[in-house]
Formats: sequence, C-alpha cells, structure tokens
Amino acid sequence: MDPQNLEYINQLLDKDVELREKIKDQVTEFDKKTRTLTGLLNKIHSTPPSQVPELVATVTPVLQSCKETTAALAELTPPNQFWRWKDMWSVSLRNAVFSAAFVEYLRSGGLLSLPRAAETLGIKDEWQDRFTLSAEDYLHALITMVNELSRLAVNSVTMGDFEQPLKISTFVKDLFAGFAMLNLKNDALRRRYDSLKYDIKKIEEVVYDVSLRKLAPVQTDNT
Amino acid sequence: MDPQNLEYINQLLDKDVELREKIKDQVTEFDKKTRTLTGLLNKIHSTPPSQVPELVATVTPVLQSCKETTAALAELTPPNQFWRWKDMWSVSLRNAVFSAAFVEYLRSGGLLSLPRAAETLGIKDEWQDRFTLSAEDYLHALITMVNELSRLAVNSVTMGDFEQPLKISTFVKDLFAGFAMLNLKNDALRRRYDSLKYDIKKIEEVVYDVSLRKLAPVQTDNT
Amino acid sequence: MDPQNLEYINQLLDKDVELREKIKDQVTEFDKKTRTLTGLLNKIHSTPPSQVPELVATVTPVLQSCKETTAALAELTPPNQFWRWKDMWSVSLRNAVFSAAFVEYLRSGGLLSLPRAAETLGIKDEWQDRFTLSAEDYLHALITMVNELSRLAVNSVTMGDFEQPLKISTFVKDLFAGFAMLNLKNDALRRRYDSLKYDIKKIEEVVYDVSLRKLAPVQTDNT
Amino acid sequence: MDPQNLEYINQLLDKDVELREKIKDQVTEFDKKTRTLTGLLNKIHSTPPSQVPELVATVTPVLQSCKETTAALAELTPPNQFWRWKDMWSVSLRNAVFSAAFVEYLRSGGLLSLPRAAETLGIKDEWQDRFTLSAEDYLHALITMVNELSRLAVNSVTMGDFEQPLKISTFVKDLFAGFAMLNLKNDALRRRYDSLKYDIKKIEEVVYDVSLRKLAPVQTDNT
Amino acid sequence: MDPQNLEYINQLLDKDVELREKIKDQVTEFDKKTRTLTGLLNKIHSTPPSQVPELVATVTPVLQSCKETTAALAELTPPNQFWRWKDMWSVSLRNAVFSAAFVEYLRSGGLLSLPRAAETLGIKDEWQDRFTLSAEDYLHALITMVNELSRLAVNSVTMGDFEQPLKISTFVKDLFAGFAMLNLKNDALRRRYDSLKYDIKKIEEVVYDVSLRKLAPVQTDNT
Amino acid sequence: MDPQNLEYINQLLDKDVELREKIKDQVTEFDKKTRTLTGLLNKIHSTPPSQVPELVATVTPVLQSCKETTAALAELTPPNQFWRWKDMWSVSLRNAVFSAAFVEYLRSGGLLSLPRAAETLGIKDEWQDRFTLSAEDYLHALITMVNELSRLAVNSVTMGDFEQPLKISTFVKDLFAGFAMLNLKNDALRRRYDSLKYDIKKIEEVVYDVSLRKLAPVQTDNT
Amino acid sequence: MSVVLSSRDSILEVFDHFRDELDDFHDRRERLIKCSRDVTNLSKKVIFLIHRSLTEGLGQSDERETSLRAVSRAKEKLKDVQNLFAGMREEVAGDRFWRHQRNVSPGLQEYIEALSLAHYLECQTLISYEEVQKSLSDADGTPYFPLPLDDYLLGLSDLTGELMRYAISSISRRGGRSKANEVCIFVRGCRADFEGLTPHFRELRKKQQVTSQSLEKIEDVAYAIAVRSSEYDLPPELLDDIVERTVAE
Amino acid sequence: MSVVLSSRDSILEVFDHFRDELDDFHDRRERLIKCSRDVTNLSKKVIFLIHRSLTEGLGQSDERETSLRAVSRAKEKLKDVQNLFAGMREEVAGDRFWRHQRNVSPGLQEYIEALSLAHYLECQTLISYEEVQKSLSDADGTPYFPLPLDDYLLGLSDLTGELMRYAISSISRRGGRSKANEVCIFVRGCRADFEGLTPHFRELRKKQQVTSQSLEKIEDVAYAIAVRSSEYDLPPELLDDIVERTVAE
Ligand SMILES: [Mn+2]
Ligand SMILES: [Mn+2]
Repeated sequence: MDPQNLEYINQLLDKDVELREKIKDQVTEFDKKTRTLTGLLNKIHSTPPSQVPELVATVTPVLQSCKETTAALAELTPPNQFWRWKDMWSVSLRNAVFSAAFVEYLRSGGLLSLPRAAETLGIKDEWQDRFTLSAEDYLHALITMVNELSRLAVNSVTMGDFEQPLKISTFVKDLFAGFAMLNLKNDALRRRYDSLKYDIKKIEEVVYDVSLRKLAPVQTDNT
Repeated sequence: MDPQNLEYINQLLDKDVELREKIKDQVTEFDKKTRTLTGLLNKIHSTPPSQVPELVATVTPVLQSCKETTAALAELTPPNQFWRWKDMWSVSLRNAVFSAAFVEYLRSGGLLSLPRAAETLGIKDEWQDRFTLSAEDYLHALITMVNELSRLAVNSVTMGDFEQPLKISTFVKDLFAGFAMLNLKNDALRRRYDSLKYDIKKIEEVVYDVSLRKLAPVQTDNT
Repeated sequence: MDPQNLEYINQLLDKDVELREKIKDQVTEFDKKTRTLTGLLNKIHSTPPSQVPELVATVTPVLQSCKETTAALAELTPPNQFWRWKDMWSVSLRNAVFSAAFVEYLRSGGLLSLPRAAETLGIKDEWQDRFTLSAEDYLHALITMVNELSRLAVNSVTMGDFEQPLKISTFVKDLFAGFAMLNLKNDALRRRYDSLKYDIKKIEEVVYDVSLRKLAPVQTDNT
Repeated sequence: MDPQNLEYINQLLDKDVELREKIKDQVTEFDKKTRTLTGLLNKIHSTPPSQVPELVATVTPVLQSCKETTAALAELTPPNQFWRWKDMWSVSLRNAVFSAAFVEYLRSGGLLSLPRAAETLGIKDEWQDRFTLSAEDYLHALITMVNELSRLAVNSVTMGDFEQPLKISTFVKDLFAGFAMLNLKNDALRRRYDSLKYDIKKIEEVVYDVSLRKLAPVQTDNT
Repeated sequence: MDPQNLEYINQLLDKDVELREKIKDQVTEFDKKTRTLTGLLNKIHSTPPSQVPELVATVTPVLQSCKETTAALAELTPPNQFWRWKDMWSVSLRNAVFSAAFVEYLRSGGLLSLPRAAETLGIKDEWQDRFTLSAEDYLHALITMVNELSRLAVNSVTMGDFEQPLKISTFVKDLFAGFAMLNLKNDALRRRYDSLKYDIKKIEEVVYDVSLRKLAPVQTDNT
Repeated sequence: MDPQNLEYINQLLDKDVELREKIKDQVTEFDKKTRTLTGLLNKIHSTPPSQVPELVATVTPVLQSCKETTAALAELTPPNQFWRWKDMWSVSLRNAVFSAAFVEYLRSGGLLSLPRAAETLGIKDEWQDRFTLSAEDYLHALITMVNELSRLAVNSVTMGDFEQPLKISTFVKDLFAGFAMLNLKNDALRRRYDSLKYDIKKIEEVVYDVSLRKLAPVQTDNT
Repeated sequence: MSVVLSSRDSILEVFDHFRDELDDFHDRRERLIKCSRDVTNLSKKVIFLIHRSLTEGLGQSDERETSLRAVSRAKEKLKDVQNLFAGMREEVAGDRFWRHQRNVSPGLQEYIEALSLAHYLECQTLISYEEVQKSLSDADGTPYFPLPLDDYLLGLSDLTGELMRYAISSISRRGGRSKANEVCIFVRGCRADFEGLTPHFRELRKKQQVTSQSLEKIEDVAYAIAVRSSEYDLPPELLDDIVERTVAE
Repeated sequence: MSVVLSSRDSILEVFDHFRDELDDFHDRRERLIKCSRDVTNLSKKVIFLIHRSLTEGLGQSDERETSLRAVSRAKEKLKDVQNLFAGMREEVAGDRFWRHQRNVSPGLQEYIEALSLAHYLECQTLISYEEVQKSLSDADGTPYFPLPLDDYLLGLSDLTGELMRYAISSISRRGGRSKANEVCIFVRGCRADFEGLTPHFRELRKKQQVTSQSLEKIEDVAYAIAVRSSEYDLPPELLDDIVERTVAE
C-alpha cells in the first residue's frame, strides 16, 4: 500500500476517538446545568403558590445558560453526523426540555410547543444536520413533566392549595388526549406513555378527595 | 517459567489465600451481628412511640459489639490494602452503619455524621489505610435508612402516631437535598439515589393523607 | 468398542430413558391436580368471608387425591435415586404444599408445619430414599402463600372485609420473623425471601389505608 | 396539545418507515449485482491465464452498472443521514469494492486505491453526507480479495501456472505490510486482519512446493 | 369463556395432541432408518473403489424401507397441513435424501434429481398437500452430500485412488455453480451454502496436491 | 412459625451445608490430582515414541492415588444421596477416567472398558448408592481422549513418527462406530459426540498428508 | 427432465427452476409479512381509537353510550383490516397457509386483540373461536384461511393488557368507577381459563405472567376506588356528582 | 463539625464535603482510565511494531539480527509507556493504588503483554514477576506501585496469542522455520505452568482456553513445516536457499 493511502486511512480511523472525548466534556457540562435545574424545580413541592414566581425567576438564568452548551455541541458535531452522536446528550437534553416545559406551566399554565422548546434552549434551525430537538426527546420531556405534576397535585393539598390539583387535572388530561393521537411504536416512549395512566389515576384521586372534603368535611381533627 | 519465579509467585499466592480465609471468618461474624441488628430494628414498625427508647436500648449493646469485629479486620488488613479487601465486608459494614444511623434518628431525630458513625463502630483514625468508613458506604447506609423511614411513616399512622410522618418528611427532604448536591456517576449509588424518589413520594402521600384529614397540624415547611 | 462393553452401556442408557418417561407421566398427572388446586384457590380473591368454608370444602378432596400421585412416584423411583429425579416433580410438589398451607390458613388462621404438610399429601416416612418433602420445597411453598396473601389483603378490602388485612398482617409478620432466623444461603430461596419484603410493604399499606379511614379498629399489635 | 403540533410530530414519526422500505429495495438490487459479480469472478479458479482478459471483460459492464445503484442510494438518503442508514448496504458495498479490486489485480497486478475504488463505483465526493466509501468498508473488501488470492494460488498450480503464486505472494505480503501499519481497534476488522495470516501461510506453502518442485522433481508420476 | 367455546377449543386441541404423538412415533422410526443409512455410508471413507458396488448394495434395501415411513406420514397428515407438521420430520427426510443422492453419485457419478429422489423414497405426487419433498429439504441434502464428498476426496487419496478427487472436484463445482444461481436469504440454507466454500477449498487443495505430484493426469476443466 | 418447626428446618439446612463443605475439600484434592495427571499426559505431545513407556510410568502412581479420594468421597456421601452430590465431582472424575483410558491406549493401544475404568480408580461395586462411575461420565472421558488423540496425530508427525497417526486413525474410527450405535439423547453428550466428527476429519487429513507423501506404508484398513 | 443429471448444463437447468421456486416463495413471504405489518398497524390504531373514544366521552354522556360509540367506530375500522385478510386469500390458498402461518401470525394476533376488545365493550364477554373465524370469512361463511388455535389464544391473552389500561383510566370516568370491578372479575376469569391451556402453548405460558401482572394492577384500581368510597359511605352516583361539580367550578 | 446534624444547613454542609470528596475520586478515576487507555494504545503499537519489524526483516538479514532489531525498537517505545506509569505514581500513592487497580489494570496487562513479547524475543524465556516489577520502578528500585499478581499472569497469558501470530508468520521467514518448533515447545510450557494457577484466577481460566487454541494453531504450523520438509529430506538451510532463489527470479 502506498504511504499516502495509508496515512489517509489512519487519519480517518483516529479522528472519531478525539471527537468523542470533546463531546463528552460538553455533555458533562450540560449535565451539571440540568442537575441544577431539576434541583431548583424540586423546591416547587414545598413552595406556596405566592412564592412560585420567585422560584421561576431563579430558574430562568440557568435555562438561559444552556444555550451556550447547545451551541458548543452544534459546533462540535461534524455536518451530517447528528444521528451518530445524539445518544450521548439525549438524557441531558430531555432534562433541559423538561425544565423549560415545567417552567412554562408554572408561569402560564400552558404547554410549551416543540419549536418554542427548541428556541428556549437556543437550538437554531440551521443546525438541522448537527443538533436538533427530535420529537422523541420532546415527548420524553413532557412525560417527565407529568410525573412531577402528579407529585405537585399531592403536595399542593398538603400546603393548603386546593385549586392547583384541579388545574393540573385539566392540563394533564388534555396532554394525555394529545398523546393518544400519536401513533407510537412499541418502544421506550410507548412504555413511558403507558405509565402516564398511573399519574392520572393519582391526580384523579386527589381531585376526588378534594371535592368531597370541600363539600362534606366528614371527619374532624381527632389526634 | 523458571522455577524460582514460580516459587515466588506461589508464595505471594499462598499469603493472599490465607488472608482471604481469615477475613472471611471475620465477615461471617460481622454478618451475624448485623443480621441481629436489622432483626431488632425491624420491630420498630409495630412499636408504639412510647416503647421506642426501650427498643433502642436493646440495640445498643449489639452495636457496641461490632467494635471487636472492626478491630479484628483492621488488624488483618495489610498496610495500604484497604481498598483491595473492602468489598468483602462492605455489605455488613453498610448494614451496621444503617443501624447506627437509624438508632440515632430514633433517639434524637437528627442525622448521625460520618465521623460519629465511625466512632460508634470503633473505627480508629489511625487505621486509615487498613480499615476506614468510606463516604460511599456511609451514603449507602443513609439510603437504606430512608427506605425504612418511608415504611415507618406508613406504619406510624397505623399505630395512631400522626406526628412521626411529618418529622420523617422534613428529615428525609433535608437529606435528599444533600444527595442532590452530589455529582453521582452511573453506578450503584446513583441507582439507589434514584430509588429515593419513590420513598419521598410515599412519604409525601402519607403527609397528604394526614393533612387532608387534619389529623395533624398543617405543615408549614417552606425551605 | 467391544460388543459386551457396548451392550452394557446401552442397557444403562435405555433403562433411564424408560424410567424418565414413566415419571413424566405421573408428573403430568400431578401437574393437572395442582393446577386444579390453584385454580380453585384463586377464587378466594372474589369470595366473601362467609363463603370461604364452602370454597375450602371443594379443595379438600383434590388435595386428598394427591396422595395417589405421591404414592405412585414413590413406587417408581428406584431406591437411592430420589435426588436424581426430584427436580422433575418439585414444581408440582411445591404447588401442592402451597395449596395445603393456604387451605390451613383459611381454615384455622394457623401455619401448616412441614411434617403436617407431608402427611396431608400422604408422604410416608419410610419412603425417605425415594420420595420426601425437603425443607427447601416446603419453604418455597410458604413464600408462594405469602405472595397470595398480599393479594388477598387488597381484594378483601375491595369486598368490604376490613378485618382480613389485619389478620394477614399479623400472620405474615410472624412468618417473616421465622424466615429471618433461618440460615439461607445465597440461592433461589434467598432471592425469593428477599422479595417477601415487597409483600409485607404492600400489606402494611393496606392496613394503613384501613386504619387511616377508621374502617377497622386501630391495630395494637406490638410483637 | 394543539392539532398542528400533533400533526407535525406524527409526520416525523412516520417518515422513517417509508424511507427504510425504499432503501431496502435498492439494496436488494445492489445485492443481485454483487452476486453476479462474485459468481463471474469465481470462474477465475478454473480459467487458464490466457483467458483471464476475456473473463475480466465480462465483469466490467456489471461493475459499471453498480453506478446506478450507488446514485439511487445517494439520492434516497436524506442529507446528513449517512451514518443512520449505512449498515443496510455495507455488505453489498464491500462485495462491489472487492470485485473492483480483484479485477484491478487481475488486469494490472496492482492495488486499487480507496479513491479509485469509489470512482469505479461512481461514488461522488459531493455525496459526502449521504453516501460515501468508508475506510472500514474498503479494508474489508481488500481482506476478502486476499482470501480469494490464496485460493487462486492453489488453483493456478493445478492449472499448470507456476508464476501466479509467486506474483500473489509478493502482492499479498506487500498488502499485509500495509495493514500492519494501521492502528486497528479490537473489532471485526481486526479479527479479519488476523485471519490473513492463514492465507499468507497457505500461499507460502504453495510457493515452497513450487520452488522445490521446479528444482527437484523428486517423484515421478506413478498412478 | 363460555363453556361451549371452551369445549370446542379443547376438542381442537385434543385432536392436535393425538396427531402429534402419532407423527412422533413415525419420525422415531424414520430416524432409526436414516441413522442406519448414514452409518453404512460412513464406511465409504475406508472402502477401496473396487468394493463400492458391494457397499451400495447393502444400502439399497434400507433406502427402500423408507417408503413405508413416508406412506405412513402421508396417511397421518390432514389435507393441506403439510407445512404445519413438516418440521417434525425434515431432519430425517433430509438425511434420507442425502443417502439416496450419495448412493446415486457413487453408482453413476451423476446428480439425483428432485423427482427421482422423491420417487426413491416412495413419495407420491398425489400427496402434494400432505407429504412432499420440498426444494429446501432437497438442497439441504445436497449440501450434506458435498460435506461428505470433501472428506471422500481426502480419504480416496489415502487409499491410493487419485482419480476420485478429480471427479469429485468437477461434480462439486458444477453443483456449486447451481447453488450460486439461487437468491438465498439470510436463513439456514444460506449459512450452509456459505460453508460449502470450505469444502470446495479443501477439494481444490487435494486436487492441487495430486496435480503437483503428477499423480493423476493434469486437469483441463475450463468451464 | 413455632420454634419446634423452625428448629427442625434449621437442622436440615445446616447438615447439608456442613456436608457440602466436606465434599468440597475432597473434590479440591481430587482436582489437584487430575490436574497433575493431565499435566503429565500433556507431555506426550513432545515425547518421542521411545520414551512413552517412561512417561506412562510416571503417571501410574498418581492414578493409583486417586483410589484414596474415591474412597473418601464414598465414605462421605450418605446412603442414597449419590445423585444429589455427584455434580460436585463429575468434572474431576471424568478427567481421572480420561487419564486412565489415555494411559491404557498408550500402553496397549486398546480401549479401557467401563468396569476396568472403575476398577483402576478403586471404585467398588458395593458403593452403588454413594459413589459409582456412570455411563455418561465414562463416555465424556472417552470423547476427551479422542480430542487429545487428534492433537497427538498432528504432533507425532512433527516429531517424525509417521506410524502413530495410522494407529490413532484405526482406533478412533472403531470407537466412533461404537458411539454411533448408542442411543444418545439430545444433550451435552450428544453435542460432544457430534464434535467428534471434527477430530476424525483432522486425523484423516494427517493420514492423508502422510500417505500422499509416502512417508508411511499405504493404509489398507477396510473395516 | 432426466432423472440423473450428469452434465453441468443439466444441473444448471434444474437449479434455474429452483431459483424461480425459491424466489416465488420469498416474494410471497415478503408480501405477506408486509401485509401482516399493515394489519398490525391498523389493529393497533383501532385499539388506540377505542381508548381515545372512551376518554373523549369523559363525563359528557352516559357510560354505556360512550362504549357503544367507541365500538361502532372500531367496527368501522376493523372492516378495513378484514378486507386486508380477504386480500390475502389467494396468497394462502391450499397448503400455503400453514407454510406462511408464522409470517401472518403477528398481524392476526393483533387483529384478534382489537376485535376482542371491541367485542368485550359491546357484550362484556370473551369473543368465541367461531366468531373470530366468522369475521375472517366471506359472505358465504367460507373462511379465508383456517384460524390457528394459538393465534386465537395469544390474541385474547393480549386483550387483558388493554383491559388493564381501560380499568385504570376508568377511575377518571363518570360511572366508570363501577367498571373497574367488572373488568377485574372478567380478567380474573380469563386468567383462570387460560391457565388450563398453558401446558399446550409455550408462548401462552409467558403471556400468562403478563396477564397476572395486569390483573394485579386492576385489583389495585378496584381497591383504590373501594377504599375511597368506603370512607364516605355515599352512593357512587352521588359521589360522582359531587366531584363533577367541583371540577366544573 | 457537630456529631449529630439536626438542621438542613448542617446536613448540606457535610454533603458539600462529600461532593468534593466524590468529585475528587471520580476525577482521579477518569484521569487514570484515560492514562490506562493511553498505555493500552501505546503497548498495542509496540506489539504491532514488533510484528512489523519481524516482517520487514524478511530474508534480508539473519533471523537473530532481525529479532534483536525488533527488540531494541520495542524497548525504545516501551520507555514511553514506563514514563506514563511513572507519571501515575502520585495518583496511586498510599492506599489509592488498590482503590483504582481495576482502572489501571487493562493498560497494565497490555503493557506486560508487550514487554514479555520483547523479552521472549531477546531471551527466549518468560519474563519474571520481579523483572516486570523492576521495569515499573524508579532508578532507586522503588516501585511506582505494587504489581498485582493477576495482572502479571493475565498479561503473560495474552503473550501466547502474540506468539501464535509470530509462529504463523514465521513460515514465510527465512530461518524462521525452525522458530515455529521452538515457539511450540515454549507455549506448551506456558500453558502447563498457567494450568496450576487457574484455580485461583477466574479470568485466567477463561484465557487458558484461548491459550489452548493458540497452541493448537502453533502445532498446526509446526506440523505443516515438518510434513513438507520430510518429503524432501534436505537440510532446512538448503530448502530456504532454494525457495529464496525461486522467489527472487
Ligand atoms: Mn396490546
Ligand atoms: Mn494481544
């Protein structure tokens, strides 16, 4: 084999290892940020309604900072190789999208759409072949949000807020109806979608308890 | 292989085999003690609040007796080889630490610190490179304690004690906030940490049930 | 190979094949009976307390009929070969013992001992080297019973029987304490024993729900 | 979820299935062609040296026709998704490259370089992100060629051609030295590279036999 | 399930179970015969050319006796259900066809056609939908024959017969050319076809050894 | 559980643990001896024919010493429990039988029969229900011997002994014909028997190489 | 065709014939697999449609009415599936059905799952073997192909998973609360019926475990409902009214 | 630090400390894994270099000379590897070595494989434990870290695979023909020596199987050479000359 041919082939073989290292570093960064995000959002379960805007305010700058990471990953990924590397960051990306969507619910009570989610994280349309927000990742994030909302329904009552469970119930049922319109395959997404039923069941139980309590305070404190 | 080399290798090998046997014997002892400890502590789930101090009193001497075992193990382990052998006893050690920490919670409602846990089990600072209580083992023990506390929250209500779930809730959430600060890798500790969420959810639901029925004063935690 | 040697070996091989066939036939019979037993006992989950004695009465003759099968198997097994063939019938045997123990609980609320279980299935002491009830099989059967009892606790509540869960809770905790005293090695039995914890947790949660809502008298068991 | 968002997500989920079908059809085509190629080239093992050019001439148009298939595949693959789909056609592609390289050896005695191989199959540089000839596929094809050359060394002698084995020996050793310069990982390619040694061994045995026969016709025909 | 339906299902089931038993008995018979056949044919590897006709003569009556078995199986199989049950006997059938084809090669040096193979085993055209010789089974049998022929090529030389390898070489290459025409999918047949290459290589090496030493006339095959 | 029942079960469980330990110790001993045996016999592959008797002489006392181990195992095994424990020592036993059979071949060129194998290892008829040599273990040992003989055929030629392969070929073919007459079911033994074909092929190829080059007298075996 | 083939050409000639035969077989196989995949997808969509229709009905109309509307929509769509089976008729005529059974089987089972779910919602019973076979027959009652017993049973076994989903979502459905109990008893019966057949069908044995898990989940739902109703001791209708009013506020 | 932590803040304070400790550990672990990977890669390159050097020598010079040239090139490169180990010294000081042994182990074994191959080519013996430990020590003979017995043995076990490659390619090497036999005897000895140690090392047991396979392959090579030489009955040197002349023509 002539040396040039050889050199060329050897280069091709080596490049990938190096790239993987660099992406890994960015993912570690990304992971730290999403860890902070979920840590902050976890406080919602003991935050009274009045202080929610304050909590949301502390989350926003961290969400904002994710833009740098997505930009760095888009920069690193060679054109056309999105599908080759995406598994490395999809866990982090889903967590970031979950945070963005949860914040949106807390702020406006509405659902963050896929393009808006991408925008919030600074993902640009022109990165299409290097870094994009797939439907699958977006849907995973929404399911994570529902998991948290069922917990929030329970904890709101503990904190004396009897309206939140009703709002959550309506919001989640609507979202669930949306999922029911999708033609999901028998994959991880389908399994997690199936598990949503338990969250709905929990929320319904809370709504049930709250409704009956309101009208019929059957038992009185007897500690 | 030249005979001298073979001879040398066999010497090294024999020494290790013998040491392993001796450690194994001590671990069997250790294991018996921790089995007794967890057996005794399991009774907490049907012990009314008034009788807890009595139960704690039966546990203390067994805990005390673990000191002999840790000393024996420290004696056996060659200098600098702590990490080589620790897998042999770490299950037992974690159970012992769990017992010590659980007893502490039952006694004072507070968290046993790592140095105090080591002290309780008679682990000396100067054994550092032969027998020590690693952060990892300590954290595993705390997670085991949370698992038990979520059960205790449920069983306390059954026994008519509606204060305990609230205490547990505060304590566990504080602990969870601590865990959330750690950058856990994808290892056993991470998996067990993830499972904590289920315990917290369960505890939250107990608190919810109690609050809803006004069986205990409304919780006003707002950390 | 010389013909005599060959002939000899072939005889040995053929005899086993034939015996295996015969045992298989009996096991198929045995399997049918235990399938009927578990089928009948499965009805307990929708049987109101008042009709339990009736259900137990339908099970008894089938249990009785197992005696023929155990006798046939003891007859077939050559002296000394118990350990060679026992794997063929141990699943069926465990199911039969489970049925006997479950019936005993339903009838008297008590635990069927190993010798009594053997007696119920017509297993004679003098078969020792051909057919016997090993401790392992007996314990497996008890674990299966606990699995069913945790389901029964749930379904009793659905049928409006709030006493049953309390009885089950006491019985199972007692049994569990017994298991904790055995020296189980790390095998299938140990793994199943570990899984008992989930059943106990489930039962505790049922008792909790019942107690919380004052559907049954407060439990004051303090074993 | 709003219907537009839903529609959009559903589309994304469906598109892939269809594309996979289309690529499959092209691969079936490709496969047929490479089957014909290897079928024709298999004749080399019973073709006397004088008729080789003729055989090569029959192969060329089939090789030529592969250009249509590579063009079709490049057309189908969405920009940037090369890495997502390449596994579907890599077996066929390697066979085509093998054929091209083998033909080149038969024609000129030289090694077809990677860029020339791509060119022969009509693979364009500008398809980079949709269809390209990877170093890995090229190297697999060369190894397949060596496998065939060791057979050819044997069969040449049978056909009375004692020069071919010597030519093959030089060519393969050169190629092998080239492979030795690559930094291969422990993957399929490495394993196949390792197996090359057996081909070289076989070729050496032929060279050995031929050398000694030529100088010392020890045995004479004694059928 | 309503009892009528259950009854009906059980009827269908019983019929199948019974049929399966009967077929199994026939297959056991069939298997014994083909075992005898392959046992006899195995002797070919130490039979000098002159005694081959004698060996063939001992095989013929056993082959003949297979007709009873095929008739019994055709009798048992319900109309149109050939493909439902054939997996039960296809191993035996392939072995029988292999024996018939091998005998034919030994007798005439030619290839036994599929219809003749069917005829030899007494398979009637009118059984078409109950018992037939499928192309797949026939091809499997031919591959088994090639496996044996490569062994025979080696052993013939040991016995001093230098013509046989040349005959085998021509015959097998013709057969291989036939196989190469098929579009095999990734199934068992494909895997076995791939293994043919090793047999061919072995045969080529034998021919090489013989040619090199001029033990037989130079081969001038140039298809 | 009542204490008596518990005590009884614990006794049963403990007894087994203890016995297992004792058997394990003996098996470790047995294993050492068979390791020595195979180690010594492995030297055959580089031992010239003239020194074989000497090698055999070194093996005999070790074989002899196995009698103590079999006696110890027979002593330990409770009456009737042969089938319970035999898996613990069957690997060692097969290795010992292999050694005995290999030695017999090297000494006399003949096959050691099953009863003679048992006798060589000191296994007494009256131990029937505690320690015996099963047909299965004997046959496994013979297959291991064939594996070694095919290696020996190769290595004999390397050492310039061209007679040994011919002797091995005859011996192994005879043995193989014997195996073909056994009714082996589809189990481990059957799979290993199937693998014998590769050993026979290998031996045939060695005989071929030797015959082709007239390195030994033409073989005229026609079994 | 000569009986013994002694030249390369004669060999190639017969292999030419084999090639056609094998190609024919593989092509049919591909067509049937594709068709079975279409059947699977359509059937899955029917199942989704049913769940969706039941969800949509939430509180707006009477439970029975909601069910029947779901059933009628499903039946509409199931006709498309039945047409696909009718289209296979020729491909699997004669002895070909059993040759290709394994290729058709996944779709067939999914169809039976969807069909039996619609049937359950309509009649509260398990669809019978003959009813399924009839749905796979032409107007004269001639079957397109024989219905394999294992496909029938395996399809029914999957039904229990869908009923579990139905039971869980019933908790948020007006009047549906009593449904959970009904489904629980029904699935318990299915499991018992299947149990007797497991010795003969290995795959059913595996699915029985899934059925047992589904049953436990349904039991948990029935339990959750029972526990909550017991606490108040009001008629379920009234409870429903109260909840509805609160949510509507 | 208080012994019992009863406020959230005190808990967070100690966890802050745990975080630093765990991060420190993970970071060191990452560094060592990376370093071990570098060692593996460099060592693999040394092995390749040796095979390559032996191939290059083909027929041009005397066998012994070729080997020694390969060895001296290898030793040069092995120094780089040894420097990497020296660089790890601080990271694995005190009790840390055993904590991270598993992270260092893959590289260490590959290094031993390369080192022992060079050693074999130079001395025709198996490198001793002490020699390996010495190569991992500073100028004063103080070890960078203790050499685990299993890494030593597992590295040597892999050596047999490389010797198999060496033996197979020796068939095309002048004067190398006699090498195959030498290697065969040597590997047979290795296998026997390792056999006695397998009860104590599970991984070695698995590798023994690979060693046995390698041995059989080497035996086949020795056989192939023997068979061919026997046919002519000429001294190997002369056979080599004849082959060389023919190829050169
Ligand atoms: Mn389904
Ligand atoms: Mn290596």
